Parts: sequence; C-alpha cells; structure tokens
Amino acid sequence: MSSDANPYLAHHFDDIVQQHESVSLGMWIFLLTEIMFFGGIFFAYTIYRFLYPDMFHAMSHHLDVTMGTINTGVLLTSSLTMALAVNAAQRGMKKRLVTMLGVTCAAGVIFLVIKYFEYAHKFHVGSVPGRLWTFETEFGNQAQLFYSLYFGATGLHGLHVLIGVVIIGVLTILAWKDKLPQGRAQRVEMVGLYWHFVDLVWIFVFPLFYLIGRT
Amino acid sequence: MYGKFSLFPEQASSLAPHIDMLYFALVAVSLVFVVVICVLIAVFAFKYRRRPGNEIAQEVHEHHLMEVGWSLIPLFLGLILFAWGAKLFLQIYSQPENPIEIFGVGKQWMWKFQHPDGRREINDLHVPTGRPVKMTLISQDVIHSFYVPAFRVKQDVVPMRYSSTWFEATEEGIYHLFCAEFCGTEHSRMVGRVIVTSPEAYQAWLASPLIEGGSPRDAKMMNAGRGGEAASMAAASDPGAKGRAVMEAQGCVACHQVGNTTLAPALEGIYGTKVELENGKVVTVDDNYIRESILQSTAKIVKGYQPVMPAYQGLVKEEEVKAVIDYIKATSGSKK
Amino acid sequence: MSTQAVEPKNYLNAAHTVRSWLFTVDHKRIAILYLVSISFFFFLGGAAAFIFRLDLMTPQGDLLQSDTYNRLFTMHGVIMVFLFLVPSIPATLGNFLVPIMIGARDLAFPKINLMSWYLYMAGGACILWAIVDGGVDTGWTFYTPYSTAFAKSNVAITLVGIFIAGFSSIFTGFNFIVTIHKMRAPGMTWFRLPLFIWAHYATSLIMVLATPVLAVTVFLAALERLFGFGIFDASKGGDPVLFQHLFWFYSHPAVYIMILPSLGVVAELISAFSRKRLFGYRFVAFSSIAIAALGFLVWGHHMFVSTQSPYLGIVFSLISFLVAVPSAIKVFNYTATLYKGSVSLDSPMIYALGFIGLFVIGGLTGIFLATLATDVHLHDTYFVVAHFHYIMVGGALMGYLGGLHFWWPKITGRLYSEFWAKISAGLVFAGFNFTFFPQFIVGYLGNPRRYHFYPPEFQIYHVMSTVGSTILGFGYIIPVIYLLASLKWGKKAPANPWEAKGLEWEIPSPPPTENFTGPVVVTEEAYAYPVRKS
Amino acid sequence: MGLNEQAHGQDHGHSLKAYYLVYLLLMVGLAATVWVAYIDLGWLSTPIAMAIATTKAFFVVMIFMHVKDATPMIWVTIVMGLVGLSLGFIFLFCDYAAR
Ligand code: HEA
Ligand code: HEA
Ligand code: HEC
Ligand code: CUA
Ligand SMILES: [Cu+2]
Repeated sequence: MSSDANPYLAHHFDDIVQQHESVSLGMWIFLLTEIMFFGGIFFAYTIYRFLYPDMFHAMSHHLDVTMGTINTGVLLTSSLTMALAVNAAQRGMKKRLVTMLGVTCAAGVIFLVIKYFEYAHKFHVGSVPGRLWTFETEFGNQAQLFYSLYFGATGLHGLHVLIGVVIIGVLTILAWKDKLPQGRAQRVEMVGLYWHFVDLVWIFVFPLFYLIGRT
Repeated sequence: MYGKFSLFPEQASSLAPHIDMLYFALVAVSLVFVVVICVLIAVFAFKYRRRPGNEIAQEVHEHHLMEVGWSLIPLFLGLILFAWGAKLFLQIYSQPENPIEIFGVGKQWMWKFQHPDGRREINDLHVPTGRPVKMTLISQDVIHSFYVPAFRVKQDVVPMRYSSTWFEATEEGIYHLFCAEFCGTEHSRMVGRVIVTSPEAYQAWLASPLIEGGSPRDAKMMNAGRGGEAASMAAASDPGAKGRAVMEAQGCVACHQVGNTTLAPALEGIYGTKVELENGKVVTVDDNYIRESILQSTAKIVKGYQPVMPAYQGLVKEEEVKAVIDYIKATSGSKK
Repeated sequence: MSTQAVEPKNYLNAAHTVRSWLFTVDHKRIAILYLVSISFFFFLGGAAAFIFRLDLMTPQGDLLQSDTYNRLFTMHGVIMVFLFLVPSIPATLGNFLVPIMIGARDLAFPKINLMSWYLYMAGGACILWAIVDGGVDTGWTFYTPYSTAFAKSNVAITLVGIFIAGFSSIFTGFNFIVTIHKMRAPGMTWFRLPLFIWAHYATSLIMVLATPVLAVTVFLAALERLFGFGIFDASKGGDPVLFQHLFWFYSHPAVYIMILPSLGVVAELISAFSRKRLFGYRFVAFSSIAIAALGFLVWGHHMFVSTQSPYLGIVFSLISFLVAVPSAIKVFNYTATLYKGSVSLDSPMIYALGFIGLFVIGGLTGIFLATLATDVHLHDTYFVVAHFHYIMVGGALMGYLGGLHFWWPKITGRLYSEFWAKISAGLVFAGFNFTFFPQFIVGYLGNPRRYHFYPPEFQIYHVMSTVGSTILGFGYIIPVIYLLASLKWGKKAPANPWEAKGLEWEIPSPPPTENFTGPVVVTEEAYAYPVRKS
Repeated sequence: MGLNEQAHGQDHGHSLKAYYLVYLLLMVGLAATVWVAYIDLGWLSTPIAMAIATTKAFFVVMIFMHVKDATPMIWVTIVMGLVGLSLGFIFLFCDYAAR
C-alpha cells in the first residue's frame, strides 16, 4: 500500500485505483437508475402517442420550435464545454477549468431562462394541464395528456438541469479557489457524466415533443 | 348455497367444474412437493443430528445431473399446468354462442344492470340457466371488479373502455356478487346477488312489473339514476328506440342526419363495418370504438370529415352511450 | 461498569455521543440505526394489522368504521412493504455484513450509506405524517383513478414519502453493487463469496433497475393528484391501467427484493448449522441472478383480469412459471445440504427450516395465481393475501429473524437466551399457520380482500385467523424482550459462538470500527467445513 | 499517487480534436433533426428522427462520456439499462397493440 500517502484516498479504500474505479462504476450505476427513471415517462409517451397520434401531432405544433432548437444548441454546446472542463481538470489547467465550468454553468442558466419563457407562455395561454387548463383546441380535454407528458418530461429534465447548474456552480467556485487540484479531477469527471446524461435526455425529448407532425 | 359453511364454493356455472379440476391438480402437485420437502427435512434433521460421533459432516459428492434433474421436474410440471390454465383462460375470453347480452355499470358503490329488453335492476342480477350470458361492463368512476365466486368469473370494470366476460349458469340459486377491486369507503358493501332461475322463470321475471325483484329502495335509486327523459321514453320492445331518443335529446341528429352525410357520417348500419380514418388507419366499428367516438370524439377522425364533433365526455351517461350503441347495432342488423 | 475498561475497542464503544451515531459513516452503526427504525415500523404496521384483525372477528366489523378499516390496511401494507420488508435484511444485516464478508473496511460510499438512512427516515416521516393527519385509504397499490381523483385522504404526501424512501433503497443497492465489485479482499473470488453476498448482489440489481420506475410512477401520480395532470385520467383519454403496468414493473421485482436476501440468509444458516458446504453452490448463486432477471418479465401476472390483453397475460403467466425453476433449485439444494450433515437445531436453524416449509407453500400458491384460469377466480381474494403473507411473513420475515438471531452475538457481542428464542420461534411458526392458512380456504370460497364486511358464512375462518394473529403477535414481542435483555444481562459472545465459517466469524464480537485490524487475504473456499469420508 | 494519476489522465490529452469533431457532428445532427421534421416522410419521419437522435446520443456517450475506453463493467451497466428500457417498451406496446 504505497499509495497510503495520497491525500485524496478515502480511508476505506486500499489504493487510488480502487477508489477511482469504484466511484466511476458508482456513477454509472446511478446513471442507470436515471435511465429507468426517465424511461417511465417515455413508456407513457409511447403508449399515448400510439393511442392518439393525431392529437400528438396537432399539439406538438403549439410548442415553440425556435426556443426548443436554441435550447438544444445551448445544451449541446454546454456538453462540449463540460467535456473540455473535464479535460482541463485532468491536466491541471486551472484557468481553463474555471472558464469551461463557468461557461457550462452559464449555458445551463440560459437553458433554464428560455425554458422559463416557454413555461410562462403555456401558463399564459392556459395550456397547463389540470386546474389552470383553459386551452381550447378541437381535442378538448384529451390535449391535456400531451401537456401532462410535456410538463412531466421537461419538468423532470429541467429539475436535473437545475441541480446540475448548482453543482457545476459550486465546482466553478471550488476550482477558482484552487480547491480542485489535479488529484480531484475525478469530481469534475463525474459531474461531467451527469451533465452529459442530462443532455442525452434532451436529445430525445426535443424531437419527440417539439418536432412531430410538422409537415 | 348462500350462507352455508363449506370448504369449497358451489359450482354454479359451466366453467366452475373445469376451474376446480385445475385447482385440485394444483393442490395435488403442491401437496406432493410440500410433503416430500418437509419429510426430507424432518428425516435429515433427525438422522444427521449433531451428536457425539457426528460432530463433523460427511463428505457428499455433488452431481450436476441431479441439479438438472430437479430443475426439469418443476419446469415440466409447470409447463403442463401453464398450458392447462392458458387453455381455460382463452375459453373464458372467447366469445360465447348466442348469448344474452347484459350491460352493467359499476359506480361507487353499486352495480346497475340492464337486460337486452331494457329491463334494469340494481345490485341484483337475474340470469337463466342453460344459456350463456355475456356481460358488457363499464365503470362510471373508479375501477371495480365484477366477481361471482360461484361462477369462477371475475372481470375488472374500468372507466375508459368496455370490458366483457361471460358465464353460463348451471344451477338455480342465489349467489354472491362481489366488487373485487378496492374502490373506496364502501367497497365491501358493493355486493349484490346473482339470482339464477330457470329460463321460464327468467322470462316471467322480465315480464313482471318493475318494482318486483328488487327492494323498494332499489327502485328509488333506479329512478334517481335514470338517464333523463330520453331514457324513460325507451320502449322495452325496441332495442334501438332508446338510443334514437338519446340522439335526439342530445342533439346528435343535428349533424348525423339520416340519409345526409355532408355534415357528419351516417351512423345507421355502420356496426361491424370497417372505417377509414383521417390518418390512414382502418378500424372496425365495435362497442369501444363507438364509445370513444362519442366521448373522446377527436381520438379517431373519420376520413373526409373535420374534427368538429364535440367530445361528450361527462355530458352523456354510460347508459345513454350504451343505448346509442344498441341503436347503431340494431340498425346494422347483425347479431354481433 | 468495570468491564468497560477492559473491553477492547469496537465499533460500539468507540464513541458514545448521540452525534457519533447520527453522523456516523460506519456501515455497522448505520445498520443499527436501520435496525431500530425498521423495528419501530414493523411494530407499528403489526399493530395496525392486529387492530383490523380484531375488527374482522365479526362479519359486520363492529369495531371500526369502513373508512378506518381501509386506512388501517393501507397503512399496514405501505409500512410493511416500503418501510419494513424492502429495507429489512439489506439495510440491517446486509449493511452490517456485506463489507465484512468480503473483507472490506466499509461500503464503497459510506456517506451515501448514511444519506440513505436519512432519506429512509424522511420518507418514513412523510408517511407517518400522512397517517397522523388522517391516513390514506387506497391500499398499498394506489390504483388510479381512485388514488388520483377520488380518494379523500392523504394520498399525495404518502406518495412523496414512497418516492423518497425509494431513493434510499436505490442508494443501498448501488452501494452494494460497487462494494461487491470493487472492494473484495485479495483472494475473495466471485465463487468464494458467501451466498448471502450473491443474494444481495441480485437484490441490488433489482433495486437500481426497478425502483426508479416506481419513483417516476408515483411522481406522475402525485402530479395528477396535486395539480390535476392527466396521465392516468380516463376523462382526459388517459388509461388508469397504465398505472398498474408501471406500478407492477417495480412492485413485482420488488417482491424479489424482499425474498432474495432472506434466501441468502437461510443459505448461511443451513450451511452453518449443518457444518457443511452448501449443496450446489454455483447453482444457488446463479439462481439468485436468474430470479432477479426473470423477475422483470412477469409483472403482468397481477393484471390478468385488468383488461390487459389476454395474449400478453399468457406470456406473463408462462414466464411466471419459469421463475419457479430457480426457486426450486434453491429449495432443493438447501434441503440436500442437510443430508449427511451435522445438524443442530439452534434457534436460528429453527427459523431457517421453518422458512423452507413456509416459503414452499407460499411459492406454490403463487403458482396457483400464476395459472391464468385459477387466477381469474382467486385474484383479489384472501387467497392472494394468504399467498403473500406465507412468502413475506412466513418466508422473508422468518429468514430475517433467523439471521438476526444468528448474527446477534456478532452485532452486539452478547448471547441471548436460547430457551426463550426457541419458545418464540415455536410461537411464531404455530401462530403464523393458524393466522394465514384459513385465509387460503376463505379465499377460494371467494372472500375478496380489502373487505371490511364479509358474508357471515366466512366468519369461522376469520375468527381462526384473528386468534392466530394474537399468538403470532406474542411470538414477535418475546424476542424484543429477550434480545434487549441480552444487551444488559447476556453473556459475552465469543468471536465465533456457532463455530461457523466466514470472515465475519474470524473477527471479534462486536467487530472493531474498521472491521479488520490487518490486511485480509482469502485462501479458502466459502463454507470450508471439515468433512469426514463416509 | 502520481503514477496512477498520470496513467489515468493520459489518453484524454489527445482527444480535444475529437471533442470538437463530435460537437460539430451534434450541431449538424441538430440541424438535420429540425430539417427532417419539416419534410414529409410519412410514417418514416419518427424512425428517422429517432435514428438521428440515437446517433447523436451514441457520440456523446462514446466520446464525451469516454465509454469508448471504459471498463467492461461499465459497458455491462449501460447494456443493462438499455435492456431494462426495451423490456418496458416491448411489453407495454404489446399490451396496447394486442388489446
Ligand atoms: C416476497 C414476496 C413475494 C414473492 C417471493 C412472491 C413470489 C411469487 N408470486 Fe407473489 N405476490 C406477492 C409477494 C410475493 N410473491 C404480493 C405482495 C402479492 C400481492 C400484491 C397485491 O396485490 O397487493 C403477490 C401476488 C401474486 C400474484 C397476483 C395475484 C393476484 O392479485 O391475482 C401472482 C400471480 O401470478 C403471484 C405469483 C407469484 C409467483 C409465481 C411467485 C414465485 O416467485 C414463487 C416461486 C417459488 C416456488 C414455486 C416454490 C419452490 C418451488 C418448488 C418447491 C418446486 C415445485 C414447483 C412447481 C411444480 C411449479 N403473486
Ligand atoms: C412484510 C409484510 C407484512 C407483514 C409482516 C404482515 C403481517 C401481518 N399481516 Fe399483512 N399485509 C401486507 C404485508 C404484511 N403483513 C400487505 C402488503 C398487505 C396488503 C395491503 C393492501 O391490501 O393494500 C397486507 C394485508 C393484510 C390483510 C388483508 C387486509 C384486507 O385485505 O382487508 C390481513 C388480514 O388478516 C393482514 C394480516 C396480517 C397479520 C395478522 C400480520 C401479523 O404477522 C402481524 C403480527 C404483528 C403484531 C400483531 C404486532 C405485535 C405488536 C403489538 C400489537 C404491539 C404494538 C406496539 C407498538 C406499536 C409499540 N395483512
Ligand atoms: C357538430 C356536429 C356533430 C354532433 C353534434 C355530433 N356529431 Fe358525431 N360526428 C360528427 C362528425 C363531423 C363526425 C366524423 C368525424 C369524426 O370521426 O369525429 C362524427 C363521427 C361520429 C361517430 C363515428 C362514426 C363513424 O362512421 O365512424 C359516432 C359514433 C358519432 N359521431 C356519434 C355521435 C353521437 C352519439 C352524438 C350525440 C351524442 C354525436 N355524434 C354528435 C359530427 C357531430
Ligand atoms: Cu367497487 Cu370495490
Ligand atoms: Cu408478482
């Protein structure tokens, strides 16, 4: 156990390799649970889209493609910066790490702001399912199904973005204060995995909700 | 019968003896396994009990063949039981020949039934022996479950689509009718009686005045639960008349005019036919399709029409929907 | 307390402050925290059962209002499943033993382990709050649309509680998986792992794969309840039966979360008290994985009459039968282990043997339910209630009690009264059968479950059941007394009171804080008991 | 510490170019998704949209998330997730399609 001296080694691990592998396996298993978590909503989506294709197509038109597209671009970009941040952390390049984390965090915020405007619009026109529902379409109450799924999926996703923004924000500060040396790079890497996962979910949410029946 | 102490429920339907047979087979298989395992445990625990001279276990050789063997036995037995159960199950889900069609609505916390001639009753269900009875069931609120232990039938009754089951009573008598799916406070009071009589007695009952066969309380509830004037105009003899009345009362005829399909498609004669939808799919007109067309009218749009028909969800009662279906059926002249 | 001075340092006397317990990251202490909390919830759930069992003495249910009755059985089911049985063995015995058995100093993520306990308590608090504030009356299955649109009780907060408690279970699971993969001592190969570990590994897989689906399902249901979203709402074109699909997608695999650890415990007990390597080690190990995997493919057997497609029902039924095979492999191998062993009937072993008998009955009656045609009749009757109590109480709970007795000396360093342990094991066994066997009969007669009132001809069975549950209740209270008493008056436990094999028996009782004082190297197979040639 | 750390960090050093490439690809993919949505492909449009999304996801997972160089255990984890998902889709879909 020559690596006993490593300051980043937790007491119950034998060496840093074991620690690293455990943490990264742990993170992946966590992502596995996340897959199943969002999976539940996609199950419901599949069934209802199968049952009510016309309604889904028509309702998709009421979502704002421009905002959706911009948001997709923002998230994809943030994924790149996150990947660069991880790289910077591993190479111990502090300044670059701070910048990249900062940009990622900012992108997350932009995403949420745009999302806020989208939501606000829905509240405004009354296409929020439930008590606030006043949205008149030829599909009547059925249209609430689409919006329930929309709010369910994007709401949960938004919550994940929010959590990500907070964590990345904290990381940025830590990095800035020199609390994220090379030996702690794995932290950034793990948060990176989480962030990419959030991005992945959106990659599917976007075409499935915003882009159906556009022709 | 009703109220006697017993170990097995009475067999009162054509299906019951078959289910019981399967049940006894399962009991037999289970007994064999339970007894063999318990006896082995007892024998081993005694014979190889720890005692001077047996402080240390004896060497035992493991045989993979043995493992395979005792995996195959349950697999094999299981497959037989599965196939047996599946065969009977398909029978339960098959369509009976020439059934009496009874319509049932479950709501918190009562059962309402309607016989083919329009005769209705609450929490009691009169059926004759010797002829299959097909139940078409729907719920007005939460999920219920139509359960007659003596017939060994159970079918959940859900709010968004018709479910159906059938039975053929074989023994006259009075049997329990239970709601088997938890549905709220009075779930255990959502019980009734199935009254099985001879076919003649059943006919006589159908012809008897309304109050008879149910308590006065039932009769009152029945009137309260009645679907407006349209329904009361229904003549018992014509299965379609009530539906026609509903369509007039609800204003359907404004668009669905007989012989004029410019505003809306004709409804007469469409039962059992295939309809092409706006999205290119083709569906067969059956009970669930018609019900959906009325209550969720925009779910499936007929080709060549605009989705202008309002959704009647919450505006018409399940009994009325059923009446419209009967009307469409009657005009289609098929014995579906 | 003069003993204190000479006692060597162990995880219990390492520190005494409340803080040292509430902020501990030692897996053994967290196990104790869990032990205390789940015991509390067990007795709460049991008390609810006892009250409504009393009410069921008469067909007219003279003791309670229908609403109260419904709230009691819901509370009973919710507490017993989510707050007792799912965490029971994994979070207590598993937490304590998984690291020790594989030669590790702790779980891979000690802080997450602690967090999982806090989440559990937070979930428990929500559910308690819901109960105190008037209760829930949906049944533990929360079927829509009753739960979302019609129930006039605290559904939402209960769902939130389950959501939170679900994450505690996810964290336990993923901690175990990583620990078992990455933290085994040198020489501890996969096929040297005790079967307890295999069972926990399989359980953890289910926890991480299935629980998130439950979480999102109750999340959607809560949205619908709170804000009127419409995913399961028939008046918006939604399908209430979809909720059942999503619910059972978790809840069937969850029943294997409840039974697999118990099967693992029993493997240890049978081997230890027969002084013999478990028969067919590899088959038993893989059967755990097989049960976990197949367990994901059978959920629809709860929905045979729900308006699910009958063809899909047939597929689900077939796969349910396949699950019987790995279960049978376990039972047969356990029985075969006794053969030519050196069998000693200490109290843990009595529980273990009782487990086998009751599990087999419970499992075989599960086969009655998996058989399509019979399930049409038996679905939602007392037959189902009897089936799952045989497996969950007669099986899982018995295994848990057996394991608790077996490892009690290791956990606390004290020996309990074997005499009283045998008495209570006997009471539990007798009381249990008395309570639940009559329910098979009354179930086949057609008594639906969740029935406050029932036809008078069923009364005799219900009276038997209530009487039995009283005996059963005593059987559960006695262990509390003598186990607690052992803490004060019990004899000091040696390191290996049962002369069993396994890493946990090679360290002192109770173990030191980091379990092992030096590096661990494993050179032996599991269960390397000496044998004599016959 | 040093040794292991270095070994861990090395292969990531060269991959910056790969990151930019993937990013480019993602953006092209995004444009493609939107573009495809507006041309009439009949029933094919959803499968195509999903195919594009899956391709995008594939590159994010492989390159950004470094699964290309991950341990077999992590591969197994991902496959388990996909299998779990498909189970849900297959069984649920079968139910509604066969009712
Ligand atoms: C720990 C919990 C647990 C376990 C392990 C099981 C195990 C099994 N269960 Fe059970 N079950 C529940 C808990 C559990 N169940 C609960 C809580 C409910 C009710 C939920 C509710 O609605 O509230 C329920 C309900 C339930 C139903 C739905 C009933 C209904 O509502 O209509 C069905 C139907 O198939 C079923 C089947 C099975 C089967 C086939 C097994 C199998 O895994 C059993 C396998 C074991 C054996 C078979 C025994 C050993 C084998 C042999 C000795 C060999 C011989 C075998 C053959 C010849 C086949 N269970
Ligand atoms: C681990 C799971 C578990 C356990 C251990 C039990 C234990 C028991 N269960 Fe339970 N049961 C379920 C899980 C469990 N149950 C589930 C999931 C349901 C379905 C719920 C639903 O339909 O939604 C159910 C439903 C259920 C019913 C059906 C109700 C109905 O459908 O109407 C019945 C009826 O007899 C019953 C009885 C019992 C009894 C007598 C015990 C006995 O074993 C309990 C013995 C324990 C005691 C008697 C406690 C003793 C202690 C005291 C009395 C002192 C109290 C002190 C303090 C609180 C400090 N249970
Ligand atoms: C405002 C006009 C209008 C009213 C009022 C109306 N409908 Fe319709 N209905 C339509 C149109 C248009 C269609 C075809 C498009 C569609 O499928 O929605 C239709 C379709 C249907 C269909 C499906 C027919 C098929 O060929 O598949 C049924 C059944 C039906 N209506 C029943 C009713 C009933 C019952 C009522 C009254 C309770 C009613 N309608 C009231 C306009 C109307
Ligand atoms: Cu209706 Cu229970
Ligand atoms: Cu199950």
